[in-house]
Amino acid sequence: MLRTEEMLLNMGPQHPSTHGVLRLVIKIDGEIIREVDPVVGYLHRGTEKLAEDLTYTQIIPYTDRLDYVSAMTNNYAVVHATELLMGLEIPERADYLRMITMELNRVASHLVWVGTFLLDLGAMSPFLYCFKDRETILNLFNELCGARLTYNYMRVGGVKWDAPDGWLQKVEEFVRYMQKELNTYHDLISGNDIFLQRTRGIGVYTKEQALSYALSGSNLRVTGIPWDLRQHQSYSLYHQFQFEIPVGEIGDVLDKYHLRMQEIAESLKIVKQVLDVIKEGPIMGKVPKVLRVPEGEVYAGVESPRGELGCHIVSNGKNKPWRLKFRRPSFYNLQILPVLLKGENISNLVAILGGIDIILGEVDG
Amino acid sequence: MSDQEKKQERELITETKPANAMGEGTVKNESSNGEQGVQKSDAPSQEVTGDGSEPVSKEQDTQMSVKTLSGQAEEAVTKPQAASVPPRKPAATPRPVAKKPVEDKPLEPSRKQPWLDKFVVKLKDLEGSEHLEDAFINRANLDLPTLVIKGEWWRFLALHLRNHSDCQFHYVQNFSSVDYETHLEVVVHLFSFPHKERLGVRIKVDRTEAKADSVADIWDAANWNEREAYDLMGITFEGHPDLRRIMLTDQWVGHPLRKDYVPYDEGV
Amino acid sequence: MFGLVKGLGVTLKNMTKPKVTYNYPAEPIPVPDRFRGIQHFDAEKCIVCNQCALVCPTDCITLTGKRNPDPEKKGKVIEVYDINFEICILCDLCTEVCPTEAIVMTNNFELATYSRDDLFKSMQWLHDNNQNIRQENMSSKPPGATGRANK
Amino acid sequence: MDLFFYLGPIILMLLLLGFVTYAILFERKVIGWIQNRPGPNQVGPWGLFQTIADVAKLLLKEDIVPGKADRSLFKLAPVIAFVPAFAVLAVIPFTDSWQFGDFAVGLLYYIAISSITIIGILTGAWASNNKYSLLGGMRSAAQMISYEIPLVLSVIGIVMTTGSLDLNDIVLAQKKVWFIVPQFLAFLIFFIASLAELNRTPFDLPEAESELVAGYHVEYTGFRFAFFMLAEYVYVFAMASLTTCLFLGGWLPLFGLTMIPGILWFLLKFSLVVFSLFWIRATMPRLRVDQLMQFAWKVLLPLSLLNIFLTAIFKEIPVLSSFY
Repeated sequence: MLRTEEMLLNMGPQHPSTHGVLRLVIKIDGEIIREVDPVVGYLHRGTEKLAEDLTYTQIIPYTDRLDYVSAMTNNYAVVHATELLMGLEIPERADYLRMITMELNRVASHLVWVGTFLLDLGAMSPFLYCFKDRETILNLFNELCGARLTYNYMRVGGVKWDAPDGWLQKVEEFVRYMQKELNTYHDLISGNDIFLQRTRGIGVYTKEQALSYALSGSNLRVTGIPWDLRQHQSYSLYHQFQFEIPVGEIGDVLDKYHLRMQEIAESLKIVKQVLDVIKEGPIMGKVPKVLRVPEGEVYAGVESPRGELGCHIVSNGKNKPWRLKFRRPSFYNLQILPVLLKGENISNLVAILGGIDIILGEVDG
Repeated sequence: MSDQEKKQERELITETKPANAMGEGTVKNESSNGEQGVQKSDAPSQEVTGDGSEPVSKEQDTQMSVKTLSGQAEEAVTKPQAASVPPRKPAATPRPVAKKPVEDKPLEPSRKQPWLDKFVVKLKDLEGSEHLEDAFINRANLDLPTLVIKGEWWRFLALHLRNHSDCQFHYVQNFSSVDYETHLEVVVHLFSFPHKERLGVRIKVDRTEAKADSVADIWDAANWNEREAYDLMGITFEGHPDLRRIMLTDQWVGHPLRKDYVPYDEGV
Repeated sequence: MFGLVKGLGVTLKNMTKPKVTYNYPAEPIPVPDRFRGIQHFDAEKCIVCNQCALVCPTDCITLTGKRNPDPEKKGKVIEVYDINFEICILCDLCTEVCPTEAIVMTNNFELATYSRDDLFKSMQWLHDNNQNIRQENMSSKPPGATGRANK
Repeated sequence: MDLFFYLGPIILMLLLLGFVTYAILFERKVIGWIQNRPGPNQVGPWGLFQTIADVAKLLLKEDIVPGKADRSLFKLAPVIAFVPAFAVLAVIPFTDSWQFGDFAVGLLYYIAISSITIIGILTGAWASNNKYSLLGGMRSAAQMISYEIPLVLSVIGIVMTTGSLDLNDIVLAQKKVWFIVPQFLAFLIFFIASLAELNRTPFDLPEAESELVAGYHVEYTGFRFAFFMLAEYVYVFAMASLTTCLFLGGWLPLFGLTMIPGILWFLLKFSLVVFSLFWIRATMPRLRVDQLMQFAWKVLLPLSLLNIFLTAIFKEIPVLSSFY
């Protein structure tokens, strides 16, 4: 009998596939993982503490930096919670613009996911193709609000910029292009046997586990629970539009891939529908110059590409929040990782971790 | 989840829409919670101590939160408008009344009020039963039913909320903690998939000796969140399997989200 | 197996597609008008209302004013106006609140230097940064203003 | 003749360095084109000096030996990895006259010598005293030993047909038809197994940058790292040459176009093989360790045995026997 020994391997904080500065302390026996302890916090910037000293408008640029691949949704989460607390009326056009940007951002975010996930699995080109298409979205955002990543686009009561001339047409062109382009992705990735082999049947968890770990977004839907805040807590004007909530069957990483691809398609569908009904109008509601939010407490969740992005605001009637807490979906979703990784090997670790889709800026707040 | 349940979920869509409209439409919300939390935290706790000594049968009436209602839970359900009482009244601190003149007409009772009243009654039937400090509807937050729980009962109630067939709050939507300067509060937003109900739970925690029971074994999601609350807010969760700092380094001094936090300076 | 061949087909087809990369820095990168670049500051327009410094989320703006040297005129004139680009996040809020458009965004974004000290930009430097000034500043009025019609 | 005997290898070495330089550039260019970008284009016209700049950088870098590493083995490993890669080139017939060691067991020599590389990799992985490199080394050893078997077995069909292990004879036996046609199954197996032997995508598990950071050479820098890279690309060169000789008819012209010199034909076919290596690298994700091993033992090995079996049968069938 050969004497074997478990060894401790520090994966990260600098590692190509931990998507940032996540550190996984893994105990491995050969390549088989016995125990995982995720160490987070390397990117902790204390956004919640900073927010206590910032006015509601000033918080918005900080939210850009939480989940930096879908900053629009972050903008919206804090703006939405503030508006709820203030009881503000949002002009229709502003809401539509918000929805267009959020859905485009979801597409962009999922594209990043598909790309980096395939990169984790060792395929290079899909990554570049995804970024190429994402680039179009970023350029659209750049035209709209002057930045490619940190948009700072939404304001309490509306949005900062109206769509520039011809912007909506460009969005429509992109939607049409992207709907076709999705087939290319399926040709390239979905049928690839190696990809299927790598992702099929790994990282499976039950509905009960998913609920207990409070997973959200695709990570919850993949278990077959059709839970989407866009429909079920119906913020913004999502109830006006038709879209499906794709759910998974088995709940493995392959399901997550298909689910997110479908979500891209659904998001494009929403954008298309919004483009059909969007009308001229004001983009800012009646908002006092100095935002004083009435005393109270509010928790509002929105469906970010990664799951339920919530914002818990406690206000004491001043122009700054007394306490602001983000429910950061990546943080919740990452918690299940040690359970999923027990007994897997290192290659699967990369695939499973990639499947969860974390953004370290969001995990660490 | 069965198909039937899925359907129920779909139904929820229609259910929540009006709520959304209301949340934005009505000009808010007395939001006694904030006030009570920030300024009036002493009062409830005093009354709480009174409650403990009351006979069990009377407890419901003497509970601070339901006191004004004095057993009107049923009434509130049957004739809310006729009473022309602000719906929050049952749970109210005096503040909403003070705000009343501002409003042209009294607010309609929240659609969640009947549900909450029933729910509270059921909770009170549990053994011990002095666990609730307050129960009200947070109108600003899309009529979120909110319970204020005494710290020592948190674990007991958490188990109940998680497991009892009437509750089944399997899902932690949010796990937050707030420093009200007079006391700390752990705020948990729960969601029940079978019943499609949201519930806000607030647990009061003493500030100097910040301790609360851990619920990490009840909801797995609470594990890291409790670590985060411990790290940043300095609440010790007793019974937590692995209570370490999560965001900051292990050598960090102090808990940054406390309002009186001053960065530790080695030179000083 | 067929899937693999299909994938190879996709990559082969992409070989002939046009290249999408920019030849930066050999060719300047085209940015839209709304692009948030380094601010341009016009001292004459400034009324020392301090709003930009107040709204700045990172406190990177330092400004002081002095009494107007012309005794007949009221108000203050700007004396010192610095932006620390080590911490400026180009969030656009300062230009949003400025009532006189004294501070506006430009489309310049190249800030790289060999020393951090160089990132501390003085009023003069900001004033001289007057190329590619953003045209569309008025639509960024503070909350409350109704939106510009979309033509 | 004597002069050639001594100078030849040096010339070959220089040619090889030239090949490696431009193979790397070519690879980056191809992958660039596939990914809608131009690839390296800053150093020199069309990026021609990119690799030279890279190599210069590597050579100028500090030579770091990790403190806890086994110093002598650490220094020895790149050499062990490189020498066999270069030595196998001796038997490759580039044309009918261009061959350094023409001996009767050329194929056997190639396969025997090439196996030594694994010792170099394993030594380097072990000596680095790094967990990632150790894992990479373990993977590498398992993989290269496993895939050697189907690789060799797939060639047996050809050996049976030609009745010789001499690569010259094998090339000449393809005058009528290239072995890729009658031995297509063997070609597939050989190609896949050679991908695995070369540690190239989709079998690049030993390096697997997204899992093991850089695998066995994670601790190597500068000059020694360059040696590993060199060994890798020399192997690409050798393997592509071998594939050309075994299945694509070596220097033999196509369609009787004999006015084009044999060396050009060889280069053409050889480039085709190299291109497909790069092409596959740009497309495929990476296999998993257990799948990799299963694939070798459960798919490739039975298939290659089947191939031998079929070849033996076809040899006896009158119509087909002319091909076998």
